[in-house]
Amino acid sequence: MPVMTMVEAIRDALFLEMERDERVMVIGQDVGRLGGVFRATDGLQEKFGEDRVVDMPLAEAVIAGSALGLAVSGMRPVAEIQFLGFGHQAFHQIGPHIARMRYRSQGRFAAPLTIRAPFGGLVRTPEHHCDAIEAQFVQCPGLKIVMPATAYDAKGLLLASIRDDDPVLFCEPLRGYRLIKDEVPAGDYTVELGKARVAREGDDVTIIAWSAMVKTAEQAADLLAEQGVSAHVLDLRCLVPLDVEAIVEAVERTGRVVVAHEAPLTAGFGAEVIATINDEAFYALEAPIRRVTAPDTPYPLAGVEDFYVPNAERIAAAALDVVRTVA
Amino acid sequence: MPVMTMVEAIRDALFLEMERDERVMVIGQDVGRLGGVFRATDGLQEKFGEDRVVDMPLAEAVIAGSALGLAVSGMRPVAEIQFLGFGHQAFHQIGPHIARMRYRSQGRFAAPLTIRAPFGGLVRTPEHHCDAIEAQFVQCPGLKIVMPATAYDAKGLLLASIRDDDPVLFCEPLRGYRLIKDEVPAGDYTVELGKARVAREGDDVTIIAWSAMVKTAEQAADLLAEQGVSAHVLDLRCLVPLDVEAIVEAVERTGRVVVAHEAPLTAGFGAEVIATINDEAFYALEAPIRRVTAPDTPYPLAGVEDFYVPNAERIAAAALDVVRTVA
Amino acid sequence: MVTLEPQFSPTDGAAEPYTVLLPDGTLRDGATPSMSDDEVVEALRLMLLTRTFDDKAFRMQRQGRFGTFSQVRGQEAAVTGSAAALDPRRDWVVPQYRELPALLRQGLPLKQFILYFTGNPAGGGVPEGVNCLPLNIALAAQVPHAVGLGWGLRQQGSDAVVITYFGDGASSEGDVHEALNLAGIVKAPVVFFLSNNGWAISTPRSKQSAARTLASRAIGYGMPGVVVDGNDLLAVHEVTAQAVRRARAGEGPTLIEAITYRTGPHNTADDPTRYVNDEELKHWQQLDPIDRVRRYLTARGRWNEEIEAEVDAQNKAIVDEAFAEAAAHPAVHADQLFAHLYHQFPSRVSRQRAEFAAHS
Amino acid sequence: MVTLEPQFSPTDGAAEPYTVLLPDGTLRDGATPSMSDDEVVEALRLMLLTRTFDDKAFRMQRQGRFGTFSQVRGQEAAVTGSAAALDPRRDWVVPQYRELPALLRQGLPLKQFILYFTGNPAGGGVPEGVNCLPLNIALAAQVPHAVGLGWGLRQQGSDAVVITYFGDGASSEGDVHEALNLAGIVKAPVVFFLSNNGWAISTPRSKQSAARTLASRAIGYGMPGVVVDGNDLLAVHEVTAQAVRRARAGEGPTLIEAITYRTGPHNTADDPTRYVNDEELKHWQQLDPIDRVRRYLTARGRWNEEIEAEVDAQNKAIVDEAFAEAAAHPAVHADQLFAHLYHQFPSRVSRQRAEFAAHS
Ligand SMILES: Cc1ncc(C[n+]2csc(CCOP(=O)(O)OP(=O)(O)O)c2C)c(N)n1
Ligand SMILES: Cc1ncc(C[n+]2csc(CCOP(=O)(O)OP(=O)(O)O)c2C)c(N)n1
Ligand SMILES: [Mg+2]
Ligand SMILES: [Mg+2]
Repeated sequence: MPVMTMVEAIRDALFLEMERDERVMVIGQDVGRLGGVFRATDGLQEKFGEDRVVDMPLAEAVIAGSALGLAVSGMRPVAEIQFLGFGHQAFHQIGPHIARMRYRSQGRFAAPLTIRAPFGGLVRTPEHHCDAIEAQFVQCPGLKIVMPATAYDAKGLLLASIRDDDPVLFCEPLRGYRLIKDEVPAGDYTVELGKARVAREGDDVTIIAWSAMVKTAEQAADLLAEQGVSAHVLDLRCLVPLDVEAIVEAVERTGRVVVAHEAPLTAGFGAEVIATINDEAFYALEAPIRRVTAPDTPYPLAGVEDFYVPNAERIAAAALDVVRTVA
Repeated sequence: MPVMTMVEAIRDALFLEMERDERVMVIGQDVGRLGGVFRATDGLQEKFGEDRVVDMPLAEAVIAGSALGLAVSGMRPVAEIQFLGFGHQAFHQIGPHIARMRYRSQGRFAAPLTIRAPFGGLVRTPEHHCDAIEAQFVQCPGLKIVMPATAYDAKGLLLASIRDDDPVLFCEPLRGYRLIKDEVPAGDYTVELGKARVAREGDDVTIIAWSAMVKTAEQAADLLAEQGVSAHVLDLRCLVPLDVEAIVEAVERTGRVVVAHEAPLTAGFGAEVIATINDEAFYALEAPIRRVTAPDTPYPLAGVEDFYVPNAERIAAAALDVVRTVA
Repeated sequence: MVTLEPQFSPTDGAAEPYTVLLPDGTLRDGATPSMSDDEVVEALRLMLLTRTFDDKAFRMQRQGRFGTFSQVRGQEAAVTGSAAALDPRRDWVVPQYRELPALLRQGLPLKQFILYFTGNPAGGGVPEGVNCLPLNIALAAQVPHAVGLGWGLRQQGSDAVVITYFGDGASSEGDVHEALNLAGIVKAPVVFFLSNNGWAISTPRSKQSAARTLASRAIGYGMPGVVVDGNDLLAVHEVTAQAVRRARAGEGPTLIEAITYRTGPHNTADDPTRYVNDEELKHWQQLDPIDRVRRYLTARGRWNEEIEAEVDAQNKAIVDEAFAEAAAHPAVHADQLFAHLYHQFPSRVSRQRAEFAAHS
Repeated sequence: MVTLEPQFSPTDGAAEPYTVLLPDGTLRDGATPSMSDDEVVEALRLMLLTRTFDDKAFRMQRQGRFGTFSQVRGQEAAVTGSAAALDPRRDWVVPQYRELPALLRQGLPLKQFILYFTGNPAGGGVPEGVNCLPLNIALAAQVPHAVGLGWGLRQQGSDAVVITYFGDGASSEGDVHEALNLAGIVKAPVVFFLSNNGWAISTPRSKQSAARTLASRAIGYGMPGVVVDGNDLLAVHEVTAQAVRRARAGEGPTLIEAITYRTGPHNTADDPTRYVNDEELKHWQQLDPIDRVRRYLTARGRWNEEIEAEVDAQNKAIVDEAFAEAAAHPAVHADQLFAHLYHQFPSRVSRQRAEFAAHS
């Protein structure tokens, strides 16, 4: 099977789906001639023309809002927000409108559209470009939120997202575009939305993560293995739908849990993971869950980002603490 | 002491502070001539003039964004967003700019401004007007979020917010404007930001809430009292700064906890409350915490809102469950 | 040093609104009506119907039997004249919330509108075949939707045109700018119909913008801009029909500003006596758009008191029946919190749905 | 039926940019320069300084010793000429990110700019007394800030003027619309300086808007709009000086569109060969704004090769020293994640701060 980087896998999915379904359009800033600032859409305009691959004006709200109109008209837009941090500019379109079109119109209209947006740090990008604001979008009922961690998943989840009849916010790990590489089948396949993935099996502690942080969790698992601790790594893949069953299973297996994310601690999605475990698997817990996250501060300038983003050592240290906790 | 409704208390605070500090301006849609759609700013323009009480164009982003500029210039703007649901339109100003001005400029500039916004349901308002999206703003480091539940607190917390050198999102419970009434001293006083309030003392179960839901929690406590259950009601007052100590104290006191909020379950601030308890008071828990919230659906049209918003019965039932849980 | 005067000056935005039908019901010199007498009669019936509805619904609201809503009172010609320029079978209406005549003409059952404002989620539904988007309360958010809709229809080979309505207040939102700009670029077949009714709740047009006219903004998006007397059914129809033709022919969007006036309160929760000037209100009441059409048709022998009485009786019956149908609609139930939210529900939401069903 | 042609047409937005200094370095017939020769020399030194900086910083970036940044290359006259119209002691600059000459003229130490782009949070700091807001990366968000700042200063009795810079790309954002509109209403003392450099990364101006000029949008906000040759230092200075005078006199804001060209890549991460047309680039390189001023001053006996060499040496020394100062700045440390975030820190954040201090 060919090995692809994540950005190649994403591009591959877009090619395939534009070929298969002529309702698919790709719109966004610099997605056409340039092929995207990270080349995720490279070659698409050449192949599918300027009508289907559209360089949009610099205006996130109308990129999202017109995507909704396109979807209502019968198209299947894949809209790129150049960086998730600029998703705030489109928030009033995404939460109250895109997510609710089906509901508000009592099923007459739908919003089968995908918003792609890269996020996350450690690649020395300017301010705002790295902000991990995924949790802010979780409370937008009607919206699904997809967070691939591997190239394989990026392709399969993106194909599933575009085909999904509900709107999807598809968040791509910026630093994974070139760094994440794995085997990706050539043709068509989908990965079901809402099914978590066991990235690594283990028995002593579960590390729950998503997107680029899964790799870091696996590195932490390596460190833990050196100390004789067997870590189970659960890649959520989607924040919505959340795979509650997979979480419960993992918690029951290990009794001890760490959640890791790139966003600040307070009100990060880690809080929901803990609350969900409290709801569904409280008695399986043998120790408090530990959150390993950024501090409650903005994503900083590049010079100090290495202090900010959780690394494998911090995750491993927290996991060790959790494992060693005696109630 | 005079009894005031919450909206009177808010107006009183605005009058006092505009009188005391001529840097204070009140800006927003319909805040001037009309005195606000809920009369929160009634009479201010007459008293302080059109320069200090300004009817703004219908544009939330520039209401927030120009408030930041005003604050940098040396003013102390109190900007009204007519309904918190339309805070999304200003999100990109509030999170990345207002909250970060001090940080980004390394302390050279600050954003001593207050954004007032009513929210919450059960008063038959149109769509979006009721959306309880407070949790979405929690992950904006640099911002404080204040949620008064009584008229007394509304006045004291608003005065404290306007005087605070950090930006504050001040969320007012729409249905409390006239329904919430209590004793409010006539002159100047402040209520410290970040200190929770014990709304009712009890020993069997703690109900944690904020804003209008505190009243509902107290009603639930009444219902519980009829069943011989003594409920402790903790009013968080602020989501940021969060009074972690008060939460720990309440959890340690009762060992059993219910969190109630008007927002949907998933990624609501209730999740953070549970996560905080997991972090800080895990071993004090004698049963899983219960969340009593709206379902994971949008705030609906008025005809079905009574099904949507948690009521005292639902909170009491959950509390009873928690109390009766035997580990 | 004073050589380089700005090329663009505020006064470049000034324009007299177009008129065809004068307040006294006669045609402006040299004007030919763009609507046949039959069409005008049809339009008048619709205008009267919505006024009948506005009156009844307002009374019902006062009795606690109807929700907060905004009347179209005073703006009937602007909404009706523009909607009359559409072909309801292929063209689309993307409304704000004050455009009942346009929705009715597109075929929306009045019952749906009533259900919506009695707070029944079913009221958000738009029957299959009716080319309207749901009402939009979050101001200006609908304008980008209209652009996408028009663009997408054209992309699929249709010659459909989309009209979107928004107020003078809504025009200040960033969404309108972004949408007009995109429409200019992709030549979206969209008519942007700005109902300048003088107010955004209590905020007068003069405080909404320093622009002489809002239609002058069209220049900055590379599209034509028109200012029209919004209380003049025929002028509104004519400029809209032209814009529709341009859009249908692939020549792109038009921005139309209709100068009209909200002669009622903003909505049933509003008290305009706090801010509306009496003189101004009286002035505009005298320019009532319905009276004008009545005079016109009367002079042409197509309207008289009998017809008026008959239409009034019919309209009352239509409105009563719609209220009756709405009242007969199945009662609201908790499952409506969930219905239609997803095509495929996340299991957690399905579980909540089952719990709610069990408890109510 | 064709009587009611739109009052506003796309072509109403067309305008020839103003020029004073022609590409060959001579003055346009009848033009008087608004800057003294001394001022022009000062401006040229500043333009050259930023070009020296751009070159060095670009090389450093390629060596991995400097961060991603955007050069001002090709746009030096637009930024310098406009900034030269300000009084740095009372007037304010609210930048996007491509306005180094304006920041330097206001008094920002070059070291700060370097620190920012080496990723040191300290680089965001603006020394007391320097009237600039921090760089702004989130496009257009700064434009509302500028309006509030100008409005607030006036409110406090100051006659200060605020200039804010934004690009042709940024001009499409809703924030710009909302800010221009508010400024028109409150007559904020703001100069909106739109640097139309032909590109927003790879998106050409022609795909950014169908408007003939972006300055024509001023009409729709009730303010004057000016289109100026952005590669003409003297024309830019003159129109900006006029706008500053108007603002200072309480006559309100102006929108200036400077037509210029980004002759380098968007930033150090960009590869413009994928989208920039060679001919077009060459055309604009021949219109280099620095060459033009050099010719002008040479003809006036105020510039020659010796002076150039001397200034170049001085500039190199200034830039080297600034880089050296930045390099000598205390190393970054984890506490910078927290510093200055709050006036009064929530205890939870203080605790995190202490934990981070303990672990690093
Ligand atoms: C984004 C947003 N902000 C604020 C409101 C509250 N609001 C409802 S109607 C209204 C005034 C609307 O004025 P205009 O657009 O002129 O429409 P009109 O009511 O005059 O028809 C306001 C401020 C809203 N619904 N949406
Ligand atoms: C709100 C926002 N959206 C997208 C981006 C990503 N981005 C950075 S620069 C740029 C182009 C800016 O073009 P323009 O405003 O013309 O300024 P220029 O770079 O040409 O000076 C884009 C799209 C951003 N920084 N902010
Ligand atoms: Mg209006
Ligand atoms: Mg540009």
